[in-house]
Amino acid sequence: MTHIAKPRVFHPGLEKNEIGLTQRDYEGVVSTLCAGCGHDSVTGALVEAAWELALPTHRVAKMSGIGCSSKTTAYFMSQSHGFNSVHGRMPSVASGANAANRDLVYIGVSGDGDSLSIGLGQLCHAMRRNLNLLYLIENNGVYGLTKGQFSASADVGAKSKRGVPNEQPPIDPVLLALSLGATFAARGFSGDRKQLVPIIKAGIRHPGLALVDVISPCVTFNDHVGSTKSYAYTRERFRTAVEAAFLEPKDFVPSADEITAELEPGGVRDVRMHDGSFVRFRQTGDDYDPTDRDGVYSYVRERVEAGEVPTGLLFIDPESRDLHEVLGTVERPLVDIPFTELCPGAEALDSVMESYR
Amino acid sequence: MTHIAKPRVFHPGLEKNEIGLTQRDYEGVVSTLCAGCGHDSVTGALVEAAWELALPTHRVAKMSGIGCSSKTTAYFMSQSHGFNSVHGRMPSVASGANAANRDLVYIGVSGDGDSLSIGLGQLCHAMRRNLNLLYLIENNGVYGLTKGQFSASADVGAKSKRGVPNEQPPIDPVLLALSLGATFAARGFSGDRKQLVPIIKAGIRHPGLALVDVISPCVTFNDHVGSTKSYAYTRERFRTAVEAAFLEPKDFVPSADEITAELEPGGVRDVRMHDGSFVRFRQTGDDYDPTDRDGVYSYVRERVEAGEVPTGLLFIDPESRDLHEVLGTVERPLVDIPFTELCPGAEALDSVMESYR
Amino acid sequence: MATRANDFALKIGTVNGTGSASANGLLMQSIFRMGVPVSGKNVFPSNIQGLPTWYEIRVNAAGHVARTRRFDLVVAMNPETYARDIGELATGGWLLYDSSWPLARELKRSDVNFVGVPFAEMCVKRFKGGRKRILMKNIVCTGVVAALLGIDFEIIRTLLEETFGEKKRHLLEANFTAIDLGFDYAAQRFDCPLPIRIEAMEANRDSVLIDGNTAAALGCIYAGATVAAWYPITPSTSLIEAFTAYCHRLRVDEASGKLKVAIIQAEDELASAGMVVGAGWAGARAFTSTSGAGISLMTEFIGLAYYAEVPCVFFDIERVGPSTGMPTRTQQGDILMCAYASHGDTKHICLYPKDPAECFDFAVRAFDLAERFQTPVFVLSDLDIGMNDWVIPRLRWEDGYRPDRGKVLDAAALEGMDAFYRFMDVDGDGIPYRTLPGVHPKGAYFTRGSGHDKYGKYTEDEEEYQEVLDRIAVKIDGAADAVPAPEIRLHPDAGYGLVTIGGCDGGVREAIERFAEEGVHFDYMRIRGFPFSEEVAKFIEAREVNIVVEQNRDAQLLSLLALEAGVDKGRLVSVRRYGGLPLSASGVMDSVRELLGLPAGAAPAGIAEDSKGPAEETPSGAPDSVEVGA
Amino acid sequence: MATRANDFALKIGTVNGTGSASANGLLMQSIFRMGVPVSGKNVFPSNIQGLPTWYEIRVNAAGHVARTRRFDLVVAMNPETYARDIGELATGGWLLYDSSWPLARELKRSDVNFVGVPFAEMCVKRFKGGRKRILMKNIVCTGVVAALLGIDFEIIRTLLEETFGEKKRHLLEANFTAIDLGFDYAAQRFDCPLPIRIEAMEANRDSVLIDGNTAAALGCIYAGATVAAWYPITPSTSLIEAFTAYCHRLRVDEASGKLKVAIIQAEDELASAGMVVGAGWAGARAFTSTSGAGISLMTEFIGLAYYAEVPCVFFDIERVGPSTGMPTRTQQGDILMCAYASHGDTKHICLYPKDPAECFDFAVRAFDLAERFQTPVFVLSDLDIGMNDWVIPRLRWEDGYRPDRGKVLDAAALEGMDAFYRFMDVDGDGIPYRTLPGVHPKGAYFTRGSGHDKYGKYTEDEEEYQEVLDRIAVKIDGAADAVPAPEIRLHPDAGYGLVTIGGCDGGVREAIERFAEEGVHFDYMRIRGFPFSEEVAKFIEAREVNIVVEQNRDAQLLSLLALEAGVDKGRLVSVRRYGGLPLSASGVMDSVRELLGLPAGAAPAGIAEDSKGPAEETPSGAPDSVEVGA
Ligand SMILES: Cc1ncc(C[n+]2csc(CCOP(=O)(O)OP(=O)(O)O)c2C)c(N)n1
Ligand SMILES: Cc1ncc(C[n+]2csc(CCOP(=O)(O)OP(=O)(O)O)c2C)c(N)n1
Ligand code: SF4
Ligand code: SF4
Ligand SMILES: [Mg+2]
Ligand SMILES: [Mg+2]
Repeated sequence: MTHIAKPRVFHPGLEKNEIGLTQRDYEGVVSTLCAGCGHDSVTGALVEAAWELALPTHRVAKMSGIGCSSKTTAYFMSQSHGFNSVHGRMPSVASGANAANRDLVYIGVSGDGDSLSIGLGQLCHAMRRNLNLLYLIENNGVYGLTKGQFSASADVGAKSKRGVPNEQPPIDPVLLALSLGATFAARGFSGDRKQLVPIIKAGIRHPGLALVDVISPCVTFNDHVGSTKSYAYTRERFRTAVEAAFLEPKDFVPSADEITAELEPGGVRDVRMHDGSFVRFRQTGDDYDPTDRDGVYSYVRERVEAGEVPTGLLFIDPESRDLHEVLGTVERPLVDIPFTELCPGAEALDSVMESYR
Repeated sequence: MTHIAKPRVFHPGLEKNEIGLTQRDYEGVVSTLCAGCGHDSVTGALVEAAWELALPTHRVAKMSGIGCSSKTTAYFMSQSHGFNSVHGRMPSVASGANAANRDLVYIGVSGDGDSLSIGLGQLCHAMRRNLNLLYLIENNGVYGLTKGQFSASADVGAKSKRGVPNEQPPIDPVLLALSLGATFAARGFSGDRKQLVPIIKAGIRHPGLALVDVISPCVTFNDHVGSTKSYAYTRERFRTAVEAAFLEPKDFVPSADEITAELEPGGVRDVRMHDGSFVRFRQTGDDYDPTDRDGVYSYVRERVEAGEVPTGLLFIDPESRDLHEVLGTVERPLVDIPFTELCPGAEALDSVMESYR
Repeated sequence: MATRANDFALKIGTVNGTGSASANGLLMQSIFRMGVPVSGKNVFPSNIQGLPTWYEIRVNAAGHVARTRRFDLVVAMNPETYARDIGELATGGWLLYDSSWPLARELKRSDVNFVGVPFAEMCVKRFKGGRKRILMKNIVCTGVVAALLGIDFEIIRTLLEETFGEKKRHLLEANFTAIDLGFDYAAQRFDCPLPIRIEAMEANRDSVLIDGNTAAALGCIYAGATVAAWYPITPSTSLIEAFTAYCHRLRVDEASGKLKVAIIQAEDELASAGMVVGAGWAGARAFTSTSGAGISLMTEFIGLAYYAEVPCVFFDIERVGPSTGMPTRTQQGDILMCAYASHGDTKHICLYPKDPAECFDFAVRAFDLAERFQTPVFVLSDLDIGMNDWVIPRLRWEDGYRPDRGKVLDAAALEGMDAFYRFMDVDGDGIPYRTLPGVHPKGAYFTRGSGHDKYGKYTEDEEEYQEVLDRIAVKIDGAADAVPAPEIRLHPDAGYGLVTIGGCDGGVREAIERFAEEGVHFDYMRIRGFPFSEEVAKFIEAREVNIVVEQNRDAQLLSLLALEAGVDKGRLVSVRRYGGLPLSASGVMDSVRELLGLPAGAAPAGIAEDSKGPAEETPSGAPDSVEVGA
Repeated sequence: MATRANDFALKIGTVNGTGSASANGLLMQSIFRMGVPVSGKNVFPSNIQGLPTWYEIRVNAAGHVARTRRFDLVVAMNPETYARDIGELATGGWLLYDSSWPLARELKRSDVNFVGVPFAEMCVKRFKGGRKRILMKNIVCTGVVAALLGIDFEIIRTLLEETFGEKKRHLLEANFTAIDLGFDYAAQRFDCPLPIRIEAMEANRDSVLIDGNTAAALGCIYAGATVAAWYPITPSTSLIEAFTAYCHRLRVDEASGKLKVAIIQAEDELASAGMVVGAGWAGARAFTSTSGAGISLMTEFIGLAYYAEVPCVFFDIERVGPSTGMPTRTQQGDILMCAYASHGDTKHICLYPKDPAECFDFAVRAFDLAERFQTPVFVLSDLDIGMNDWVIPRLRWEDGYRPDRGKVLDAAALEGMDAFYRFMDVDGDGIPYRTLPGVHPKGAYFTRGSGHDKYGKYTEDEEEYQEVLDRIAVKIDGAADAVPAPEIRLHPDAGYGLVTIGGCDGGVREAIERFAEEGVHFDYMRIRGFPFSEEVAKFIEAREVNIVVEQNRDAQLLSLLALEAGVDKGRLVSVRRYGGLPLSASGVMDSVRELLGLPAGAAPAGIAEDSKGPAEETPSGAPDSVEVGA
């Protein structure tokens, strides 16, 4: 995480987004991760997605725990506040920040060790709370920063670099999310930015916790033969369950297929998000309903049992209600409410005191 | 948990088990729980099961966390060691004890707050580790000991005593167990000892973590109209997915229906346990395969969605391999290995030192 | 026995979960309404129903609130504890018991008066249904006690009306019946009132009867706290419950009917700590309320907040430790832990309220200090302060108050700067400037618990690292003059200093007064905040002997003073009471006598006390008679 | 410059993840094999690949192992840090750099010698493939250094053969080629060896070169530990890795090929703590290894183990705090936390090893103490001790050793008893008797972290509770004479005491020797265990001025001494170094000089040092020349 400011050479060619920012404006300090680390590609996808969504940089809060993956919040959007907290506890820190200021865009980046080992409890409860947060797990099956021990996402039979096989059943974040009632669950691959970017965009717009499990190989400790989280293995077993495109309200044109209730291959289905944007799902061959929680669960289980890596924006609940709706807090961010509106004043206290006489 | 020794009046009539003990010998100090608390019934079922299995009392270790439910380990088997540890951390304490002495029978009792709120991470990882432990969750949907706040198992829409509805999706320990690869998952009801006792017996004999979720109403804080964990509600929605009987090797007679691959209502299926005992499953109308993880998951989800409380010995993996098999530890309990067999001795150290020259 | 108005103690022994709590409250409040200084201590078990529980009421015209260890009137409603209850009766005192059944011979004591009332019988005759009979028995009893103590009957009736009102008419009726039943029974059979009695005063005209957790909750609301994250744990839970209840009354947005606060019941204490850290970082005034075990679990996060300089407030409502300890007993066992919580070099601002009034006041100050010094602030209350009802001056609010947000740069300020550096000591006070997320691109910085330099950049360089860590030390030391100053009371002829903290105030000050009556005088200092100010050191250095009274085994306050006040440890001697019950003046006096080798003086009339107490600190030879009230 | 054999320091600056580690090890070991006392410090980043990393080697015939702050030879292989590396070169020293590219003008220094070798070019010519070239560059460099320092070339070749052997023949060949390449290049172009050189000695005949974590792991195996639970965290991970590796070699059951140990990688530190508590309760010798943040998370469990009296061992391999701090830097910042970890009144036995030899020894003692006193025991090592290679006397084992299981009742003993009470002080030493589950029905008892009396029954009674808690205090105090006694070295003319702890030993003792050469003498005491024994107090009380040297900001050892040794705090003065690098003698001397107002004396010939160091403790005026070696 050493801070090496990038030379901000002026590129006349660099394209600007609606608010006049170039992708450069969404970048961070130079990465100190290993050359080829999957995490750096995810960082790239985040930069692209944020730029395409034209997010005002200072309205974004980057949250993370501890790990190589968690370090990456320093490698994008230097103009945004970032909080690299403690190991496995990003969900609670993000919950508190979100409770205080619901208007920021929260981007949480974590690792499989950070989220599924030490942080499992917090992840589960954050999903139940459904706070409005993009929750990215850069999943490499190992603890990278501590030199490659198996994490809770290591598959049965997966071999460590020293050749020792893992025998404990893995935790699949997507299945976990589905069984705990999460409202958005997706899986991507650091090697497929084309698929990942729209998922990230939809996740940012989703009014609730958007869990995105990204297979992000650790080239140093878990990219060997025998690994089930290597580039080669993932590419080979990679399967797109359903394709998803993110459409801004303005770009949205109801598709012809829309009427077809039947979702044959190539069939399209648009799911409207609370802010008017849409996610357009396109069938890839499997008859797939991304809003059917149990159907998705069975599908993912089947594919995984078949030794595949099912990916895509796998599940979305269009009815998602976030933390604040459940808490019944005011629309306005709590941090924006002036003190005078928070303090009931002397008179009120006086009447309260009456009940203690 | 105040210790009020029970008057041990001699009852000539009290039946003795194989090792000559009466049920009295399996009892504990007088319960200090509220009159009518479901937990006391579970205690009763435990006493009955332990007596029927003729467990040598001093070979049993009772593990628990903190809560009304966790207190109950004091209310049975006074002649067994008990460890009432800290809130939500029983799984790790039990893991350590089990690692040290694999030959004891480990009975863990916890609550929904203890296991699903603060202790969720430890529960999940203990299931993945599959240590040989009967893990009973006395599930009442609230934190009883701290006066009735909702726990993570409270259902959506369930009303608190003050009438406030819960809006967070609940954690169903059975679904959680299935999705994390647990090898034994069951659900009972403190109000149905007939069903519970065989489940407990099978759970004790199961070579791995046997998760038993017992709906155990809190009469003081969660037994009102509007509660979804009350006696009334549970009785009404109670559904037996499949019946299970536990058979000692000696009592086992292959059933006629055994051949019938098809499991029609009343159909029987025997699952052999590692120690030669059997669990005999009898269909109750649903075509139900207790060894099909995904099938059971879908079944439970369906029934729950339908507003029912599916119960029974829902899932068992006959191939279960416990913690020690995975760790590759010797058969003999580590605590029984004499020091001389543990200490490599001076010579060995000398040769080790050679590699540091 | 000579009448002793408004100066006695009574104790009620019942079974928990039988509704005795409300009956006890009724008694307390009626005495309070009569304008007489009163204090109540609830001694309850860590269980929900069926175990022995006690309620102690002390009436003292002089306003002494400390617990007493002997009682003039004992109401024994729980046969299981008869023996123990009768044992705590002062010579010449009265025992009120349920005479539906004869009292066992061996329980009789010749030096006290037994007053039997057939409560059970009376209730069975008068009420239907087991539950109702159990509940009403307590009210009947209250009626009897009211008669015996000469409590204004109208006040009781009014209180009942206020509680049940029109909506619960039927309940009201039942209660009236029960109260009358008891009152009349006593009025007819005994010559009421007893020598110990209540006589109306005007002492409470400007007071309220309230518990510390409620007062603290109100403080949080008035301080403008908008995020509360918590996990249930006795005895801190009622703080959040009160906060929640009052937010639903005082923090509702008229227009939308929605809440101007976020209260999150977390899955555990690690999460609630993380939430307040996150909320504090985002700019909200955030707090959590817990007890010892919770702080232990929050230890890692506390270190993060300290090093990343995030404002947040932790209420530690102490209970008896270690570990789960005795959840329903009081202690001051977290003093050292809170001062230094977490690994590495850390030191935290702590406030030590003595009663509900200070709970309210310190709650507000805690948020100001947390934001001003950008660090976690601890408010150490305890079960006695937090859960018991105290008579305190009515809480008032100064509408002129504005929160001290500390050095927070707003958009305008940032706009005008070329560059902002988060951890730079611009003003030389060790306090850097802070920005909040979402305010301005120039304010963006990266917060981390890993090594960073004054610019906020990651570093592994020893000097860059030290520069920041040393500044933080300067910053925290600077809080010494900002925390509440010690309360100091001097006596011209004082030979020694008595130093104490928090809820020990009542017992220690009463002891001082009573010693004064024996001609022995003490100067008094009550520590109210940490880091310690100059005054603390001055007081101690000025006296050869400073007796430090506290409620823990290891003399934690004394240790903290020895370490941080820069005073000679030799001047500090320790008195500890840590059995879990609130401190009593006689307990303090026993120990102080022993320490200073003072003669066991006769207790002033009217205070029924004995010298029984924790073995290791009691002059074993002290004859039992000595302190028994005349 | 006069030759200076076996008394100099060199530093190698490279990029991590380039295989430099093995090259550095090769150099270290070859010097060690030449029988010359040597010490190495790995200064690496908290990152896996691509950042600057350094390896410092000190050769010192007299056996001084402390870190030096100036170097006679700097091998600068990382352009990114050239400036800094050159800056640390002592006057008259040598800079070895890669001359494939010209060295920037501004980097030149007139007072040092620049030695350029075109490493990159040479490797490109000789080797194929980027990765290979990068790896081999380090070996070529080692060859050059070997030549410059006159290292026995045969030894290097043997070492390479030992590492690669027949199986990795091809690698061996490559390494041979690379080594020769460098060696010959230097031999031909420079007049080797330089004045600073290695000359064979016999100092290491009975020594080994090993790190503290490995030694501690071996100690655990020899102590008979059978359960280890852990969660990865730098710098503690290698302890468990070594334990695992050696268990697979020394703890395998011949018959079954299975392990006589259970090593569990837990999901986090709360779990690993819970596991060792559970295992200790069940009767195993169990331990966990972690670093500061882990202890913070274990705080609640530590309190349970203390109060429920469960034996267990915690290794805290300290790193720089607070919070995540600097994970790859060393510090002694957890002294206070470990002594008092958890809420309520708690106090823990702590051991403070100074080097790998004591890591081995203390690991064994820790288990004996834990079982004898039935309580958690902490072994506080640190990153420098744990992860760096130290030359220590070969570890030996006394086969007569038998574990001290403490007061454990077996079946026979229980059979003969009428009743067993877990928490009774039978022998008056505060240590109760213990039983293990599964042994005998009579041994059954209920373990709890909630209030209990001496019989093990649940209680909320103040006296029953206190009786147990007070006994535990007696028990722990009793450990003062059982923990390792302080190491004390007296000098007849000593005017002051120097007190220190753990890894500070080397730096402080070297400072003492060097002061002695200036005619200033000190008595030395190194604390090795807590609670403190009588000796500790005696030493301090016997001296007006005791300078306490430690590696943390808040003088934690001094604080613990002031609180627990029963000494007058006025006799203790503090010297702290906490930037994260191992302590250097000159650092200590700077501060001591400043404290005592001693003149800046000329450093004895041969030790290249400067007086640069943490600002706040350095006499700013000290001329740079003063300490530069002649
Ligand atoms: C409380 C605590 N325990 C352990 C560590 C050490 N640690 C740092 S990162 C890490 C694991 C990171 O794994 P993962 O989250 O998968 O991230 P990756 O490096 O693989 O991207 C661990 C165990 C820590 N920093 N804090
Ligand atoms: C660390 C910690 N936090 C909080 C508590 C307070 N506490 C005791 S029991 C309990 C919840 C118990 O709920 P559950 O496990 O459902 O048991 P139940 O009483 O409902 O049977 C809590 C929060 C505690 N003892 N320790
Ligand atoms: S160690 Fe693995 S996860 Fe970490 S930066 Fe390197 S490749 Fe990425
Ligand atoms: S409070 Fe509820 S859970 Fe606890 S004992 Fe009473 S009924 Fe049972
Ligand atoms: Mg990972
Ligand atoms: Mg519960």
